[in-house]
Amino acid sequence: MSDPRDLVMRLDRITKRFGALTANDAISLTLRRGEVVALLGENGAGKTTLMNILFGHYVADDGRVEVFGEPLPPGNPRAALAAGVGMVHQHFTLADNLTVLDNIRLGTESLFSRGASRATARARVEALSRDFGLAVHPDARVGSLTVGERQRVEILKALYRNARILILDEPTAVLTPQEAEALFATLRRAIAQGLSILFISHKLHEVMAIADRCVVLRHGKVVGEVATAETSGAELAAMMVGGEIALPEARPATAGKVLMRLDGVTTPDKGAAPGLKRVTLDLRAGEIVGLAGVSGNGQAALADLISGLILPGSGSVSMDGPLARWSPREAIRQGIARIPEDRHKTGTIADFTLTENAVLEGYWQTGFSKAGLMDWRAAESFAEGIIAAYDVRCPGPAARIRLLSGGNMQKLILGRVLEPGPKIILANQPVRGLDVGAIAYVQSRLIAARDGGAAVLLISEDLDEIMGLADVIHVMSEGRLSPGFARGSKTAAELGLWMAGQGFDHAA
Amino acid sequence: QDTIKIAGIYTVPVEQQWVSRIHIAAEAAKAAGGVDYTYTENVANTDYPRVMREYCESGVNLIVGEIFGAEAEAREVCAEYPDVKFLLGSSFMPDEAVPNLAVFDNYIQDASYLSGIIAGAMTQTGSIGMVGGFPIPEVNRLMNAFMAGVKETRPDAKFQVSFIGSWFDPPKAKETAFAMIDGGADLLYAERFGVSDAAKEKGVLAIGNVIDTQADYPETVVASALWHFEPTLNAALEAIRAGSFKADNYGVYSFMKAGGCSLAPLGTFEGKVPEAAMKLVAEKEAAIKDGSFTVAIDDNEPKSS
Amino acid sequence: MSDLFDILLSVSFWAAAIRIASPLIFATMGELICERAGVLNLGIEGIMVIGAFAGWMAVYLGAPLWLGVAAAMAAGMLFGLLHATLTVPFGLSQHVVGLGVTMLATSTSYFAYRLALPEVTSPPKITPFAPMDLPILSDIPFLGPVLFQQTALTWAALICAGLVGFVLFRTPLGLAVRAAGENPAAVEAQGLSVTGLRMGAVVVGSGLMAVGGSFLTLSAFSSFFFEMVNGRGWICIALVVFGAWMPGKAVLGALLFAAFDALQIRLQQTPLGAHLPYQVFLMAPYLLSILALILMSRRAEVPAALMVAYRKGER
Amino acid sequence: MRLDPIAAPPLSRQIGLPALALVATLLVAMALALIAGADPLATLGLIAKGAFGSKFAALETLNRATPLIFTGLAVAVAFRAKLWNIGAEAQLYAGAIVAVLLGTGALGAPLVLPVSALAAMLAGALVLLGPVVLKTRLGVDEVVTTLLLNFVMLLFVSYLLEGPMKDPMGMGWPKSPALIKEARLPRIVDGLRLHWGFALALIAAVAVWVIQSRTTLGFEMRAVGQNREAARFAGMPVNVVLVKTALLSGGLAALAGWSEVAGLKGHLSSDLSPGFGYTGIIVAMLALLHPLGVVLSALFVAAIFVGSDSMSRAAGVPTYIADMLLATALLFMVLALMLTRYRVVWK
Ligand SMILES: Nc1ncnc2c1ncn2[C@@H]1O[C@H](COP(=O)(O)OP(=O)(O)OP(=O)(O)O)[C@@H](O)[C@H]1O
Ligand SMILES: Nc1ncnc2c1ncn2[C@@H]1O[C@H](COP(=O)(O)OP(=O)(O)OP(=O)(O)O)[C@@H](O)[C@H]1O
Ligand SMILES: [Mg+2]
Ligand SMILES: [Mg+2]
Repeated sequence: MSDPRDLVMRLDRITKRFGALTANDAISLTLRRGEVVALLGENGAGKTTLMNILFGHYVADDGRVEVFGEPLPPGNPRAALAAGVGMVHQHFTLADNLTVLDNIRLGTESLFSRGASRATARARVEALSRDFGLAVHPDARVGSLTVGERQRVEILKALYRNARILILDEPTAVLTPQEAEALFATLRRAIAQGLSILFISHKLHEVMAIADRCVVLRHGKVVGEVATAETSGAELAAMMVGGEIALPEARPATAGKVLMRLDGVTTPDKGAAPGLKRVTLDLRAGEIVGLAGVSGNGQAALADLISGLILPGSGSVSMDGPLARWSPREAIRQGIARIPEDRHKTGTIADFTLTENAVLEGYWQTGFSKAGLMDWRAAESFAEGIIAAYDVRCPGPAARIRLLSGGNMQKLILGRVLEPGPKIILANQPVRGLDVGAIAYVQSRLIAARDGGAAVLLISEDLDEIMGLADVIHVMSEGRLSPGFARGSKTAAELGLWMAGQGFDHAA
Repeated sequence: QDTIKIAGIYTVPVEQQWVSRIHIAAEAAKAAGGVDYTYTENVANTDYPRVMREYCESGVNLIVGEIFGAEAEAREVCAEYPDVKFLLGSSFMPDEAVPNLAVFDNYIQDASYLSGIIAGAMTQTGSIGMVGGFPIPEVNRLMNAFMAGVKETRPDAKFQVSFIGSWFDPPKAKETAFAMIDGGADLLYAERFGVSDAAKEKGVLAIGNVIDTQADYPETVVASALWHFEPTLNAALEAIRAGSFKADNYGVYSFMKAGGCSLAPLGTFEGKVPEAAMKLVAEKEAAIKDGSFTVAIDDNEPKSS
Repeated sequence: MSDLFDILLSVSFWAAAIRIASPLIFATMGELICERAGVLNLGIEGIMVIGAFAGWMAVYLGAPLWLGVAAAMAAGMLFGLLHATLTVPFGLSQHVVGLGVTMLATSTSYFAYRLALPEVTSPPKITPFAPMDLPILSDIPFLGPVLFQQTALTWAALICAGLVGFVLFRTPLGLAVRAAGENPAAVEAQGLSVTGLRMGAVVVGSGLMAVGGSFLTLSAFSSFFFEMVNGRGWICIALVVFGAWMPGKAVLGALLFAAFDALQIRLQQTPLGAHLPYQVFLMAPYLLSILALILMSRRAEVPAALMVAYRKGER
Repeated sequence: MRLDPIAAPPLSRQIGLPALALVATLLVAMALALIAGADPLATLGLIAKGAFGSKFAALETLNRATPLIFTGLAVAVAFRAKLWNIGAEAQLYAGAIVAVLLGTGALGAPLVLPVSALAAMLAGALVLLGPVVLKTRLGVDEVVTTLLLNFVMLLFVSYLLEGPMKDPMGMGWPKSPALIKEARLPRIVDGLRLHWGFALALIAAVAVWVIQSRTTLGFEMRAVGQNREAARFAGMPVNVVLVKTALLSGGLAALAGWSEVAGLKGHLSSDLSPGFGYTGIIVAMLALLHPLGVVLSALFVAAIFVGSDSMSRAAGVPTYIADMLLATALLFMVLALMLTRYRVVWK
């Protein structure tokens, strides 16, 4: 184990500052042949920054990177690739309008050559797909792929270049549990072939399952390094946040009257994404309805419908009587709090300030504006209120929201939608990409809202999250909705069968 | 005697045919002595009054140029600088209230008419193509006189008329001329650069206008109606020297009588134009000069026939 | 109606269309390369002017015609380099830099022309490219004169379009350029230089635009005139969009536009011309382009990173 | 080379760099003068004199800035919402046409000025509305449609001036009849050309600033420009906002044409604008799309142009130097403004 020839990569006292902030503070780290190291830490701890330095996107202020004993020139992704480092970024780096094959070949051949024939390249990609279980069609447009498939393309990109070291930044954050399982299967094959893997994740059970060793960062410093076998999830979590985390505990609910009813609602399909197929669903005061299912099975349509973005094709939606008009604005007016799936693209405007983002959907209400004139003072004090009450860590309400970490962005959105005291809360993947501390915080807020009498619809691909939080669980498959199952009435395995599409025929 | 400082203000580059005649006359006056000449070209009409003022302030004695697109404002500037004389191309008449502004235009219909007589005699098909920039009076006037001349020798002549909507797009003028040749024209009236080139390439004839381009197209350009700005300018200079410059219409100095226009020498086409036509040209020229015949001035947009 | 058919069936009409299209094809290919790499090049109009000027000036000073084309290309590349430097590594607004380059290139051409030829009142001429009368080929009925009596520069335009298509879609370089216009981050993650690719594309594209401009002074006509480019550059911007960023379709678009133009010239002489003001005919190519754009719009795939500056290390 | 953002740029940088851009432009001016055989040292004084050297010169600079403020605002408003309106030139002419339609006797005082201004704005708005509806309904690229409409509009104006709108008393020259006295914007200083259109332009800039920073519409326009998807999700009527933006933008551009006709020319001709619509894009970008900045950048552009144009005559240099210097100043200035916020790091 301690044979120095095994050492494939060594980061030595890497330091990176962004203005006054030290994102990486003298971080040292090693990776051995065939080893899987997990890099853990809160949102904003400096994990991605470190990986970006290693790969050459950023230039460190201090420190050096060695790969296979050779120092890596700073700021040069080309050199990193040549040295056998492959990286799958937290936000994928694929060109949507190009094919899978083109994305993989990009940059692998001399620019001023004719290039290898398409057939040769394609054969190689197909062989790699087979060997590593990365099924994806080489001629498909990347834009038409699911998230899981895109990730396979990213990994293929690295393998195609014979990467010996694979860096994965939050690879499972956007994957379904099934896709994550498949990813791990792939990674195990890769390890067997001698690859070394450095990966970042907030999901501690995954870390426990696959990593050999864990390195924990806090505020840019290494605060701990342990062999996985010698630790536990709870211990890791404590190390990350520097203290114990109070996990939310869900008390049984007392459901009240129906606040929203979907009755036989059907919506049109949107490209590959199925619409709703005669869905009937009640949302009751004081109850969390959990919606489980593999992503891309109609959850988006349901969320869009409740958000006001689309109208039912047939069937009816009612809240205290049938809905006359339906639009995002109307949904807000009716007291629906909407936490969107993608906080970066849909939930916030990156270059707007926290204040502006705080009133993004309520600016037209009296209080924030009068006769078309904005009352910015009121808006700012609203934002300040959220910052204080929801513990949003930020430089202040005038900062651009781009500067916030995902968790803090999510807290602002939470405050924005919960402060008006909504009747219904639509929470679509509310904790995706957040660290354990932030997850616990968001979940406890949702439970508090339920206890205050709100109806909550929680959409998640994480079965553990659903089973832990929801009072009633529905499963979605190909746009169809299962009957509601009371908390604890179904095991994970049973729900998994529903998610695979079994049981619907009898129910219908 | 003091030198007279002339400033030219042109809204187009001095390569534009119309302006080039003024520019050449001014350069000639300068070369002849007693005159100083500077100019500024490509002045937008929006800026024209400002440029006039700047020159006035700089102490010039005479401003020449064109105010077709800035009449009202330009006249205001003239009124404000009574000591500076203005000789400007304009569609309007002189105004006693602005005694220091005299106007002119290229009234060369006489020469155009004569060139038309030759054209009528030279066309075989009787189909004539005419490519213009914009249908403005200066252009229309010459085209109409030319057409009247053609009718003298070829009463059944047909005309194809097109405007390309630009002063400076020879490729486009050339394409338009090509289309007319396709349409049967065997003689082109070259109001724009580019037309003679098309004629040359396709081996048909052309009649020049305002300037003489036969040297560039010896086999193509039969005759040209030339404008000479010298009489106009010289008359103005004399009036200034004599202290008698006043609101006046200098348009007449472009007439053939005054030597303001002429038919270019036939040059390479000497002897190739039918005798009868040349005789008619000589007759008409004499009649124009002695005043027994006047070519009608018609500023309306000519139409294809 | 029969007039229209006569025109559409005539050799000279189609020959004219190809002739009118030639400068547009060069410049459209140039713009297409820039936009494929993610840079909108509004310098095109001015770069065509400098191309028209530089090409003509070189020949006027005694260079052979092809050297004139090369001079045009070099001048275009120089202004392309200016555009690229400001928009790519510095990431300045592509709108403002493009218009600035147009203004600079245009005024530089005029300024230089006036300094070089201060005394001239009738622009001097050079001997331009002559139509290539290829034996046998030119004698093919209809197609012969339409295709084989064009100048060598027209042929160069068609070959250039083919070459651009080949490089963009069949070589690693083309793939990299296209990727730079789709997602610069993906390009960098694969170890390529976004800056290098984009700058290269803009420089080469600008060179082609300038060659398009030189077509006007070296083939379509024989002297340099101020304002002779007359909005052709802007048309090429439209043609790129019309062609959905595909070289083949863009060439078709250029031919279509040129055919409209050749058609309107001819229609003016039909009885229709007597009834409608000439401006209606001059408008037709623009209006029909808009119409065609509306019909095509749904299928176009805009390069995703077009007009998006990429600064390394910034998210 | 890498650019590092500067969190709080020091004042020295914010003033120093633009000043440096100006100095660099003047150096170019001297070099060009030298090439053209003029005295390089004299050029600097001549530029300043031409732009500000007298009351007349200063007012001429303001005068030339007036339409640029309007078109600059038009572009700034549209670009803020990521509506790429390259068609301010066409909208300008639409406004000019209306100024003539209503100003030649159709309406009398006191109605004519306000009514024709509003009608002009409406006309400009309608010209932009077409491309915007095509964009929102059919996804047709507005860069191209607005650009092409400039050519169409210019030909349309040419048709009007040679046809139905031709001045019967114009001696055949293609221009419109003159506006009646009541339809003219009065001059600010007797005898000099500056007119109340300039004051109107300043008012428009302040109004746009208030709209953008203080109103819900301004908030919506910015949101739609930054992130259309998030704006839609937040309940903003995205297409309605785009249409409103188009109305405002087209209306402002139209005011440029309207004020040139009503304030300066008194009639319409097809050379009313030497590209004010296109220069407006430059003005707007130079101002970083800030409405008050538009005023400054319009003055800057006007001063450089008027100053160097005047210098070209005094120094005997080809007049095209004015555009060269304007372009140079512009490129230096955008670069300098960017570098006030970023530091160049060579590695
Ligand atoms: N480009 C940048 N410019 C300025 N500051 C940055 C930049 N990138 C990162 N930072 C700062 O560095 C800190 C660490 O960011 P990093 O992306 O490494 O966090 P992370 O650990 O990957 O977080 P997460 O778990 O949310 O992915 C952030 O809090 C941020 O303030
Ligand atoms: N341009 C930037 N300037 C300063 N900080 C930045 C910038 N871009 C990103 N960051 C910082 O980098 C960190 C990571 O950014 P990233 O986009 O990965 O978000 P995240 O926290 O991982 O959120 P999510 O998990 O939702 O994607 C954030 O904490 C943010 O503060
Ligand atoms: Mg990260
Ligand atoms: Mg994250």
